Amino acid sequence: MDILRDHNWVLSVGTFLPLAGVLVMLFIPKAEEQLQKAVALITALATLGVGVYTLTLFNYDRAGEMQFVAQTNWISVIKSTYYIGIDGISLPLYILSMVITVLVMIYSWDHIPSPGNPKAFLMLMLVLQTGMAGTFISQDLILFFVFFELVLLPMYFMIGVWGGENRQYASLKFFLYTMFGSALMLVAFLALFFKTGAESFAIPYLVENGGAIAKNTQVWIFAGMFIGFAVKVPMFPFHTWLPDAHTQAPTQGSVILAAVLLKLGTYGFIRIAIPMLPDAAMEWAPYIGLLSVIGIIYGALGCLAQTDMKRLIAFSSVAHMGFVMLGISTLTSFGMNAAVFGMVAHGLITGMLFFVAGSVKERYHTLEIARLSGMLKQVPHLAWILGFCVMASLGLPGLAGFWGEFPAILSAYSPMEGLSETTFRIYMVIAAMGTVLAAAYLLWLFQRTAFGEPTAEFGGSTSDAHGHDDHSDHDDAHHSDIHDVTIYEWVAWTPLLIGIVLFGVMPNLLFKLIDPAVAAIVTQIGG
Amino acid sequence: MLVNQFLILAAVLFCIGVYGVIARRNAVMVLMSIELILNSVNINFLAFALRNGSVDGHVFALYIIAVAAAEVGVGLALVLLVYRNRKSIALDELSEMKG
Amino acid sequence: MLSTLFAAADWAAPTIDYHAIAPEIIVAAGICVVLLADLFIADRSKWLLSTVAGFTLLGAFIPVLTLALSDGGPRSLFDGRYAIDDFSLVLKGLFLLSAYVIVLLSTTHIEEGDYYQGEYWVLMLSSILGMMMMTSSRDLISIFVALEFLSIPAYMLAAWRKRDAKSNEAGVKYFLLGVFASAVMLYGMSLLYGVANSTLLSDLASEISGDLTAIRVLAVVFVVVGFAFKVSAVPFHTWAPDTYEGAPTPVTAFLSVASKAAGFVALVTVLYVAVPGAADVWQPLIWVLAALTMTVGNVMALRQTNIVRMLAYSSIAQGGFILMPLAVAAEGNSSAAVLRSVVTYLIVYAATNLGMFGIILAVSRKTRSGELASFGGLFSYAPGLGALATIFLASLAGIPPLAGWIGKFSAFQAVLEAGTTWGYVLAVIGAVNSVIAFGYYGNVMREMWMRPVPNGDTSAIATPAPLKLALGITGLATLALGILPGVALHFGDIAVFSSAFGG
Amino acid sequence: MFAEASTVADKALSSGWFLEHAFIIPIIPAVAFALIIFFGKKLPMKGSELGILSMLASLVFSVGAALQWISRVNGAAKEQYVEPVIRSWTWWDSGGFEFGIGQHIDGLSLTILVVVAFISSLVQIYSLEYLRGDRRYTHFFASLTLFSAGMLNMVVAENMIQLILGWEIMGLCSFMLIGHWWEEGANSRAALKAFFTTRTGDIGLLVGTSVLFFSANSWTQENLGVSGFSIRGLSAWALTGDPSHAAITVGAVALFIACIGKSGQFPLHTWLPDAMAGPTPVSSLLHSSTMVVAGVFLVGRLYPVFFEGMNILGSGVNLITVIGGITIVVAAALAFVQTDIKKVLAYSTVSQLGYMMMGLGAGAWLPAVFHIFTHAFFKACLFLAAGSISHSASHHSFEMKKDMGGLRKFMPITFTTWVISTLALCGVFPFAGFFSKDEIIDNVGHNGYTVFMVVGLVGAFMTAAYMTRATYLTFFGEPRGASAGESHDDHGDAHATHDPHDAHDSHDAHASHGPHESNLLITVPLMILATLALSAGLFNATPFGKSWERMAKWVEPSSVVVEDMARASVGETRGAPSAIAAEESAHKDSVCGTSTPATGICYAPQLQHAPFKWAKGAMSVFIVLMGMLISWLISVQMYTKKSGFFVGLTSRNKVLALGYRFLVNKYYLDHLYEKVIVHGIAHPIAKAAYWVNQNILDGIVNSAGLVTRRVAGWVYRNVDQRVVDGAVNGSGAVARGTGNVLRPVQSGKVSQYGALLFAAAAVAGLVLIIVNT
Repeated sequence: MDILRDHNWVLSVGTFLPLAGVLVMLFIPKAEEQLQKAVALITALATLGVGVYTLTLFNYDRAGEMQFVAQTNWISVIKSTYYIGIDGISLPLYILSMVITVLVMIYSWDHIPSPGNPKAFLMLMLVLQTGMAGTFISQDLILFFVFFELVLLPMYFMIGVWGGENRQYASLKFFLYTMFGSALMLVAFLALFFKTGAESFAIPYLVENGGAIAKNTQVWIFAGMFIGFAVKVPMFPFHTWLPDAHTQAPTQGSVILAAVLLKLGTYGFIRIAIPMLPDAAMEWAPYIGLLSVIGIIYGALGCLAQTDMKRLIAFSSVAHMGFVMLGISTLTSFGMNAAVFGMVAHGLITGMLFFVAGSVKERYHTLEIARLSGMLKQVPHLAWILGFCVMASLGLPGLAGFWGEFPAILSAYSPMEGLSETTFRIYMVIAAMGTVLAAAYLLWLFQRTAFGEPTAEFGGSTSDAHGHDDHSDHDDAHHSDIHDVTIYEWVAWTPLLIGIVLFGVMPNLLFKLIDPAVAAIVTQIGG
Repeated sequence: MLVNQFLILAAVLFCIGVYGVIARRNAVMVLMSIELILNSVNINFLAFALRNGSVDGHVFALYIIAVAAAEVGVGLALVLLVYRNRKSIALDELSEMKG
Repeated sequence: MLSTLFAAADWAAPTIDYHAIAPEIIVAAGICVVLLADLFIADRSKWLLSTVAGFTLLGAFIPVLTLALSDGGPRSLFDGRYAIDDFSLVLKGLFLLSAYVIVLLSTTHIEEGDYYQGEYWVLMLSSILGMMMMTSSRDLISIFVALEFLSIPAYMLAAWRKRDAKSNEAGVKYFLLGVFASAVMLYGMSLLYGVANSTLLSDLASEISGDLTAIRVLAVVFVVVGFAFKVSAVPFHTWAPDTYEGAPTPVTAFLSVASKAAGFVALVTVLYVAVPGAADVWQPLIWVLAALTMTVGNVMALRQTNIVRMLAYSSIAQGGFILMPLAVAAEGNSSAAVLRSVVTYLIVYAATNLGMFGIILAVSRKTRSGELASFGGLFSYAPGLGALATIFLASLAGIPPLAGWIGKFSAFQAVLEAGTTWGYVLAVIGAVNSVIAFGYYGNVMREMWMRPVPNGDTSAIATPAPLKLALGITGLATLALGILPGVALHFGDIAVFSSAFGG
Repeated sequence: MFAEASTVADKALSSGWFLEHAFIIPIIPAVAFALIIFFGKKLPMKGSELGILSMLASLVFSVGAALQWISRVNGAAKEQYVEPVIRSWTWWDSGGFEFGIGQHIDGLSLTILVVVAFISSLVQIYSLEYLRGDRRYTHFFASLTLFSAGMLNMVVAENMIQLILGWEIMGLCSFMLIGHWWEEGANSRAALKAFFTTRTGDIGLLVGTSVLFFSANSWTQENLGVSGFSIRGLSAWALTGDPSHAAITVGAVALFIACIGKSGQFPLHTWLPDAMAGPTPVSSLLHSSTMVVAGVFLVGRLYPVFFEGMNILGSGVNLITVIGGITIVVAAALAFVQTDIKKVLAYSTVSQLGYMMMGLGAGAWLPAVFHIFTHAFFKACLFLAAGSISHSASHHSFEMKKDMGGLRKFMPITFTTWVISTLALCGVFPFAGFFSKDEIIDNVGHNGYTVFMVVGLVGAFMTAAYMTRATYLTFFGEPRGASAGESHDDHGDAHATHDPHDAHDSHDAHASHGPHESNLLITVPLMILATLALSAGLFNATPFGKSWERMAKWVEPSSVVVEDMARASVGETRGAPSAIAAEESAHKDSVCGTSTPATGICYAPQLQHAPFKWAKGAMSVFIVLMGMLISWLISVQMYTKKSGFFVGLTSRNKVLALGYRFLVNKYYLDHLYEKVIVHGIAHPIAKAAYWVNQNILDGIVNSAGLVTRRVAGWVYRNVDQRVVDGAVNGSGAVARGTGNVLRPVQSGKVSQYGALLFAAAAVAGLVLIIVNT
């Protein structure tokens, strides 16, 4: 264990460094906007640096075990400790959160949404970062809960203050929804705590002893956790906050929301709910699977019904997280690997899609699919990036999306023994159909927005049907807003694009990491 | 023994007092009804003290009397205050704040 | 002749542990000083009085500390009728500190108002004294006296603004209902005395148990009702919103924090020390009260437009959360956890709520309005206040990592520790309510962050030094207790009765 | 003992660098693609050179590998099973399953590799001229290269995952290529349709792969040490592991659905004609050797699986043959009524793919593969010829009736190559088509699928007919429309599609002087392909005796039991009692596919070849010629009415009265043909078929999308927004509502407060008293 405890400061530093940045920014006057941005960016970069250092220190041969474990007293009265550690499941998500924050900071450099005030905006983002990172490293339920909740307020304000027209409704909805879930989740945590003899809130301990609880008690406790996490994921009946939140949130908010926040829920399932309550998991798995496939189809239908680009992408998240949850619901290590991979992939791809949507909005001042057309002519690079992400998102082999989607479907063919095979095979077929629908709405989106001639309102002059190669240039003359990808955007996006390709071509980069950790968890459920 | 009669008397007084508090609209009358209740309490204490032959009841009664006096003082002061401002002590009119 | 009489009663002067009651003595002295000084000090230097009051409270805090550190163990005076145990010390400390904050909040407000200042401080201090006595009372008589001692000055404080009709109304309502409630409570006490033939709580404990005759039940119910009124538990809460709205804001802060806390102290004392045997009576009663209080308080708060009134309902709802664990206090071994959670909750609630009232005072200095809309765009022109207000509201809503969450958490923990079905149900009700609550807390945040400034007046807010200090203290406490919840929980943990079941 | 016997008999197999490194073949174009994307625009030839070079390189590699394979085969003993050259590396592993990537090189894959690399190179060279000046010249070559990379990767694939990878990449590129001129809504819609239809089929691919994987994995791991994705493993498992019939059937059917989608088989063929919206070189590549062949290739690749799963040879009929047969006829009928030359070719492709499928379904594995081989050449040639016409003669119109005709004198090379390829396609001896197509028909009949043999012959007849018609319309008669140098405006639509993308210089050239022969970049590929269309048949010229059957020797895997391991399990035999079966199947010459050997492994099912009979050949050729002749006469009469000429002739010269009457009679005859046969029978049927096609099948495909969207809209509005979301917002309203209900309680009246207070106390007291005492 000592090996795993070496350098156990890195996690704490990586988690709380952003708060230091917040403190610094507190004392910088509001007017110094550039300085604010600089400090924020530097903080984020430093945090990422620590993250990379963690990567270098991480012992990949023992990815199945908790590493950099640190444990000190925190709330001794209620037997809760400051207990952190990281393993193959947490690591990718932990790093992902850091990367996303950095990219979002870069993007914010010239994209501070109205009503401005970068100071508050960036500070919130840093707090958010701490919350996200902390959630992934907590090894203590109470600590987990605190970090889990910590992300709420900043996101609430991000949506509510810097969001779109309907922001206040959306933000409140987002908040109440999540809070509802986490309140019941907390009750469930406590019940678990007492049912295991009120010894400790440490996750490993509870994983050890949770299985001993009587089955029907487990089912009830699981119900509480289920609601808490399912709201966050979001799973089918609890998803309605998502489209509103995403649509109204500023680009940066949507990106973080899609890339990391949604993962908190699925992560909770894998790390907490399922290993701690194996019997209940067995009971619930078919229903989780059912909700997942419903979500897959339902989300796809939702997408097809959308007229707003951003809202469409938001709904697609419902569908994609459906695949993730389907993988989890099989309770096999194969399925869970797929799920974790899916989380990362979805984080990269959908995050990227939201970036693009934001830039489109900034250029065209609308996301009405009907009004957009011929982007390939006016902003070729942007449109091609959109096309690329669309392809990735619909699960094209060779890009990251596929490795989350296909194995998940595959895994549904043979769920963990004890689960009804026929049920899950039906799920598999439905999910496979889901991939087609995904192709449908994504390509439909791409075809309508990127292909064709630019509409007249954005200077797509139909007069010169014979067209010239300098077409787009002479458009820019009329529409100064409509310009192609800027340098900031390139810098912010390239890493994501690279990641999508990299993990698509070499999925083992992740699977090697995830597999042992998942295996460790699956042994808990006797899989 | 006599205790029960005292208790019954106290109970009756208590009920009268409660009725007064609820039914009366005049602040002073309400105040007096409350005094009634307090006195019923005193009777209770004394009766029990008598039965149990312990001194605590007497002491308590004395305290209640003293405190009641203070309360009445404060109460009348407040009623006076209201009267000054509104030229009326009808409690129903004191419903500016509600909901 | 007297001496013979004394001899006959072989009366011995009780030995008084002056160290033990030093805090009370200091405060009493302070009262006299302020009272006298008020007569001789010229109007322009009346501010001295608040300073004196403040220092009195701080001074009284010193012996509390020394008592806490002295390893004499629990002390008791007047053969057990007045106990100085950890419970009382912790709460005395709490009362003194929150009173000090309230003094800070009041100072400017009172100075600027055109009413007598001396009385204000006298009344405030005496009410505090009553509360301190309450923490130590272990006898029906002393409890009663303490209760009246803290209540009567409060009635007058509520009606402080003499020429303001609202203030009068607040005072009268508070007074009449308060007295009525305490009368009912007294009736219950008389019955208790009748049954147990003693006013000493520990004696009651032995008597009130086993078979519960109607009279015992009635007695317990009436006593609980008396305190339920104090803690403004639904349906005995009706006075609270009106009084809070009408009373001067600092007084409201005082009522909603200190006097409510005193009510809980009394309630807990009686339940734990006097009638633990009657748990079958008061547990269901409190279960219902808690559920009602949380729910009604929240839903009523949702539709308020006056921020003070909204906070009144919010504090009612918070009271429901404090009550929640008491509904299972006697189940299994949960009593310790329940007591801990109550005290913890009182501590964090005091810090947070006082802070929020400080914000209201500061803002209303500019806007001269208690309407919710007056907070519009606060963050845009007073980011400091806005951020602080957000912290306080979030803490009230129980969002980590701010103090409020540990209060809610320990409440849930205690209620679940009992492991009874009713406990779980209550916990779920509480969980749902904690969500509803954010409805109106979030509403205020929305005003501050997302709504325009009313009539575009973005002139800065001048916050006087005492208010700044108060805000600083409470804000710091809110953050610290949230990030290191161990502190609050620790005090909650050590605050146990010297003589009680589970204690 | 048998094991020793076999090992003694077997010779060590030679190998070679190219064979061992065949996996590089797809990598080359993939890399080229990346280079083109990033640096293409800066290069002198806008990146096209990279594409062409990469294709030529992979062609060299493929040929090298092919030669080494041939020597490997020649080196092997008779009847020896020539192990494919398999290399595999772990790509990723998860949950105890390993996913490899590598190469599976044998006769089949090499055949396709060579063809693909070859055709792709030619097409790219051709495109140099054809797309000169196009705005997205570089993009075009990038997509084209990646497309080939995808196909090549699919062909070398060692396992299903890798195969799916290539499969999907092709789908993507087809989307990009068909939609190359996306300014036109029609093109982008066609692209969407193509991708979406094939993608629908891919459900089958995913499901089928999963099913097969989980049913086979344990067996393959245990017996061969490879995963259940491995093609070799699956083949062996299908023939040897006596799999559960349900599993393998489901798997095979699911996979076949994917093939239907990809290979444009009935009823998912409707995307193919629309795909003509793409530039001609794309159509040529897609329809000759790559995209649409993928489905056929998959069936051929996993033949044992389909063999067992579909019970090929086991029963008179199976899904594959049926689908294939229907496709042949339907597509041919449709081709008959097209006026767009590319659409004719498209439907003919569908029909030819039908032949391949039918062949595979009827156990004619080798002929089918051979047909892929030959078909690639002449179909590519035909498309390129069509392109050449539109490029140099008809101003980018493909309307035969409107814009072509009489072109043979303007563009002799195009004409010649077209005719050669047409003859090849029709299957006229000795052109390539004859050897392959006739083999299919022959073997189908020989294997007892008589009905389908007839279908095949009918198909042959129709093929001949519609190709002749197309040829006539294009090259004979008088020039019409654009070919006649008319102004462009009468077919502005064809313009709008194309004009913005061609450099104006080359375009104006047409305007100045009318139809002319295309330049070398176009004609040279045509000639090369024509040559092959003429000669490719000789690779497996069954008629000329065993020595000519090179394909059979090099490509077809021998179906012997390979004794490389001892298996305990004894499988049952179809029909015969199992004991005996086990007994005889233990012999080295035991029959794979018809029984499960007791020991050893089968990799390929036993298939017989029909002995070639000249009579049969002659008959089919005769049928074809009949078709041509009839169609020709009809065409003459239908499309160029010359009767006026005759009248004038007779009026000048009585000598020809006889001839005149003859002509007149003939005319009557033709009249009979035209009116009765064509308008009376052929046309209505074809028209009906076409109507069904456009309005029912295509309608279904198209309306599927529409319906889904409608449903989606409804669900979204009513379920999501009203029910689910409504519930949420409703709860909020309830909370507020409760507040209003409670409002009267807070009346502000002290007396009411007091009443409430005491009432509550009293009630509580009473209830608790009742409860507790």
